[in-house]
Amino acid sequence: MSATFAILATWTVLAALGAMALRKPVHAALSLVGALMGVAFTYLNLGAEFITAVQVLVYVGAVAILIVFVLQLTRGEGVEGESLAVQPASLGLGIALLVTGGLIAAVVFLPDWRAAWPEKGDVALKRLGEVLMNRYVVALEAIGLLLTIAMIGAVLIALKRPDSQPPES
Amino acid sequence: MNALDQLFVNLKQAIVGWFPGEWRLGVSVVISAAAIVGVYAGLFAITTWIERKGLGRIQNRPGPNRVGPFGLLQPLADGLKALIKEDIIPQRADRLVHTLAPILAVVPVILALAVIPVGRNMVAVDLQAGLIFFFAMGGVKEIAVFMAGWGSRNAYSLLGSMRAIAQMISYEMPLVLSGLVVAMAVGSLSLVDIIEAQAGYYGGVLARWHVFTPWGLAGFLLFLVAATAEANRTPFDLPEGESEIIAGHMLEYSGFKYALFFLGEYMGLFGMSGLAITLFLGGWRAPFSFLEWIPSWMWFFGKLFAFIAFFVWLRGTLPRLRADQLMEFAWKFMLPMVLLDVVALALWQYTAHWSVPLAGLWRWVLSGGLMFVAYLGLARLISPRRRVGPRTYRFAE
Amino acid sequence: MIETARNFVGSYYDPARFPTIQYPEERQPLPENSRSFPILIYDGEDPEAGLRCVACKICEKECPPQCIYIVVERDEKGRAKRHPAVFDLDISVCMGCQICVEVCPFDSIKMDVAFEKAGTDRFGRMLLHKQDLARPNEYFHQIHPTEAAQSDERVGKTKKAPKPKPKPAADAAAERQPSRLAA
Amino acid sequence: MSKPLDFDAAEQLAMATGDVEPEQLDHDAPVSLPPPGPRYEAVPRAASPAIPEPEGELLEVSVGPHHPSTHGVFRMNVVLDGEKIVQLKPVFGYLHRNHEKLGEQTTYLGNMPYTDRLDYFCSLSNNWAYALAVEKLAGLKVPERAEYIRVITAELTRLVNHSSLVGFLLHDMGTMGTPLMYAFREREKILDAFEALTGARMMCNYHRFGGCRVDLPPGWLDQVRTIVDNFPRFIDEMERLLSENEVLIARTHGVGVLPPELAVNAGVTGPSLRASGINYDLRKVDRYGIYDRFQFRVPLGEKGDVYDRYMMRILEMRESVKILQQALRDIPEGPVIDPKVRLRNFTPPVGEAYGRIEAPKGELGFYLISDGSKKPYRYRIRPPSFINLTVLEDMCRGHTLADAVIILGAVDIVLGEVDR
Repeated sequence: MSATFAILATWTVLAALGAMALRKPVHAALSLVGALMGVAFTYLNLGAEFITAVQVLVYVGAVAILIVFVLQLTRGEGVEGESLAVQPASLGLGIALLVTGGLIAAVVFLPDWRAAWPEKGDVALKRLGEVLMNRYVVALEAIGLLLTIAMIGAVLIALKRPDSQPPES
Repeated sequence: MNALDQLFVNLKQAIVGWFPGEWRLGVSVVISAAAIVGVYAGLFAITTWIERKGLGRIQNRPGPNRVGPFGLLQPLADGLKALIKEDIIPQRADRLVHTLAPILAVVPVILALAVIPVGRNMVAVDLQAGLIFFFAMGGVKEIAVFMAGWGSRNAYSLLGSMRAIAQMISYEMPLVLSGLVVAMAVGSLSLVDIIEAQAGYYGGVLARWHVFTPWGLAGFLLFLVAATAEANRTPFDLPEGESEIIAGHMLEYSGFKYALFFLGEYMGLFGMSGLAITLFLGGWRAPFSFLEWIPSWMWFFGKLFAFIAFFVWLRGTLPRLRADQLMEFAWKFMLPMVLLDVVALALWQYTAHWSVPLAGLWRWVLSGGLMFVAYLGLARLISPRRRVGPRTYRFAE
Repeated sequence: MIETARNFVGSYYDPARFPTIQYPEERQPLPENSRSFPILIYDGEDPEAGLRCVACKICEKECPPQCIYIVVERDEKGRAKRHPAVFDLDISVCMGCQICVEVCPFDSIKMDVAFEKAGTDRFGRMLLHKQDLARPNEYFHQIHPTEAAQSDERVGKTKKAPKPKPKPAADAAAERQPSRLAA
Repeated sequence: MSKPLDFDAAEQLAMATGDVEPEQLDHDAPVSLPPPGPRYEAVPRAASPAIPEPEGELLEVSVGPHHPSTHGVFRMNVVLDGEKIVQLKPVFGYLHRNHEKLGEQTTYLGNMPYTDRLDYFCSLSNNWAYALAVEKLAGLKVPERAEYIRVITAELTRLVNHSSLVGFLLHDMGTMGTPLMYAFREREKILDAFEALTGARMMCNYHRFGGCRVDLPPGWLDQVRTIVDNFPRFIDEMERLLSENEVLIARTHGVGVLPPELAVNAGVTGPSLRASGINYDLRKVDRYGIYDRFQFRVPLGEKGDVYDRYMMRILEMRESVKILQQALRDIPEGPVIDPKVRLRNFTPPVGEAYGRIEAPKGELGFYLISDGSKKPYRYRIRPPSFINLTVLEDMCRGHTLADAVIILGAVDIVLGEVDR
């Protein structure tokens, strides 16, 4: 474990805790952005430049913005002053333990997890593309289709208002 | 010639060489970072001078001419003024968010500037995914804008930041896609590779820049428009549209924080211009083979200054669009055009090995014609003139 | 775009496209009719004795924003002298409309052309007394030569000769023919 | 869009004000009197229309009084549904300085410099309107040369006002002040001429009852001739820069439409009214001064939107240049003021009078009642900007806040006149 990783990990964990504990929704959302950035820089530390960039682009640039937008447009007054942590606490703790256990199990029971470690450099990006476009192409397309359907659905929901045209003349 | 070209590279290596082995990596990083911050901050100062002088001349005014010869020290005076000005934080503002926002507006932009090659062997970090990294850092700026707007607790600020974010997201789409067209053509996301791909000359004279291909020309123009919007420049400067929402998300800022926002904006402009140069205008490469003796970094900065002058000119001329027209333009014109540009590139690549007579011409007609027809159709579709038709005025005697 | 470029280039060689004057160093010559704030004209050397003003208070009455304040000087017996004891003009109130000049039958109050009156004191500096307002006739000739010549002619008609103590007679004639109307 | 209205609307308006004979109006066609009674139904407008069921939350924003685009200290309380305006309430009076009451405490002459400060862009037109009212009251005749000078100064004022307005309007659209600077460049030349003539650049205080204050200084006519001859070049430049500009067209076409019926009912005058297609120009209707001697046309708009209002200004500037060229050609020698008019102790006979002119912003009228004393008994102004402003909400509703800014800009208000 290098010093860089220690700093990044501390940062990420602290930011994630902040996202749970902070009282104002916007603060929590910004804290989440911090956590996502921490994860992104961890990827960079591991040499996965492309994943870093995509993490920032998608999660910080799009998802986080979406969250703050929603918070802003709905004003977020309903939940102000409350912690966003899952209630009751035991349920949240259970979920957290389950996820952690699953991760540990995956690492421990993977036949040779060191073999799955990518070599540094060019391979990361090139191989990623090859794998996505050959072996997992059906899955990729399915996900794309799913997202498109979701988007069309969202548009349809938003289009409910009939008189949304600006008054011409 | 080569010595001058590699002047800064050699200088850096010499300095790094003075240090013991285990220090060298760190020193190299520090020098590169300092160079980026220093050079672009200096460029920012010069640009404010160029902008004020240029706007002044466009408007038949002399522009700054009191501080120093030709007013050249004006940026210094401005900076000093920004430093000693009172830093006001509104009472009900969220202090932490309010203070962090201007910092966050500058840092990602500087990070993004790090991946742009400014000369032969002159790039701070050559990332494999440099292009995507650049766009990702541009995305972080939106958070800064939101923080500024929300943290100020001002209706205008919030409105302004919402507008700014909506605009940035809408124009990020065509921006990224037009960048990716180049990445597709080159087959790499590294900006150094992209410049490498533009080496060589047509007929030994004209450089093989992407802008000299039909898809590249269309992509360049689309990229330029999207970059104008992304950098909040007229006619897309709505986020700070002073006649409507005064200064948008920067309304409650004063003193040095305000200056930081400006630094961020201008650095964003340099980043966008630099990327446009890298993707379409051959980066630091000379346009003609007989001009190659000029050092590469001079070419890069020369092109950058040309871009700055263009943006100043644009700012002095055009009124700004309305928010909904802006969105309409992004989604109804820019996005389809960029998607069609991908098709145009595909046609261009597919016909690369044709062996019919006049193959070059046919490729141009096919690929360029597609873009041109699309442009005509879409431009007619969104043109305001189509909706109202020409006006005739009657005169009463 | 072309139009702005034309202006950009034009501003370097075409003076019609570059009207800026570097103000404190260069000044545009003021046209003769230019006006700023009122001044009081005196003949001769002594600003007190040569003052043309006879404290008739016409300007005080006619002044639209009422910025003029006049107290008539009185001798020991309390009779009014033809001279103002106090002539105050608040140039923070004055709007430079020139009506006092038009109505003055004695060609005493005239318009200055000096406009750089900025000061740091809001009240004291802006209230001008007659010492501040008095200007010699030569100054008037300097700033408004044509008008001063006409005015001299009229003053010469009403006064036989410029005396140290002005005794303007026949005000009635002057009143019937107010100064500016003859111009 | 209903059919555009024609001259009879103007007739109706003129007769409603009651001081113009119908014969005077129709100068070409045979006189055909309109049927009695107003042809335009006075449509009552709800003072504050019911706010439609809001989609989301309504946002109330107070634009002004310290907002860069409200052209002075003016406030618009805007209720926004998203970006769309559902209600707009203009709030003014920040610049109120008791002008009318002050006028009743001041002599007839003493009011003249105050009229400069009404619409401080067009002090010479204001002077003329007031002088016209007093001349009607006292039955004064104006010498020939003075009439020409009045036309020249008023039309120059119109050039100043319209060119600056176009600049300000474009500035509201965010052009970094480039057209504004060009407009000011030309305005500066005209103001120089004003200074040479009247002694002041903006607060001219030049017209007097029965003429003008002083005669033209030597060389002044040549100076004005040069300005006027060079002015079309500036208008051409403006048009090349703006009228075909795609962004300008996008911003102004179909924005802030003022229907002709509403314009007439609300008493809108000036270029805003003509942009709605109604032929009503006091220079043609009243033929005050010597306007019947000049050949000029009145441009009429088609749609009544901001673009038309902008184009009205451009076209009117061209017509003004024509009038100026004729006036400069024909100006005779002679006195500039009726020597019998007393300057001090000016007491018009008992009576009342309404003098009005076509000011650059619309019909500017002064209504005076004299009780035979030195001061007017009643002094009332009909300010064009104020009355044109009353339709602001109707024009803005349904548009965005950014549109409201340019609609306000195209109304062409000067707060000195609105608040008085």
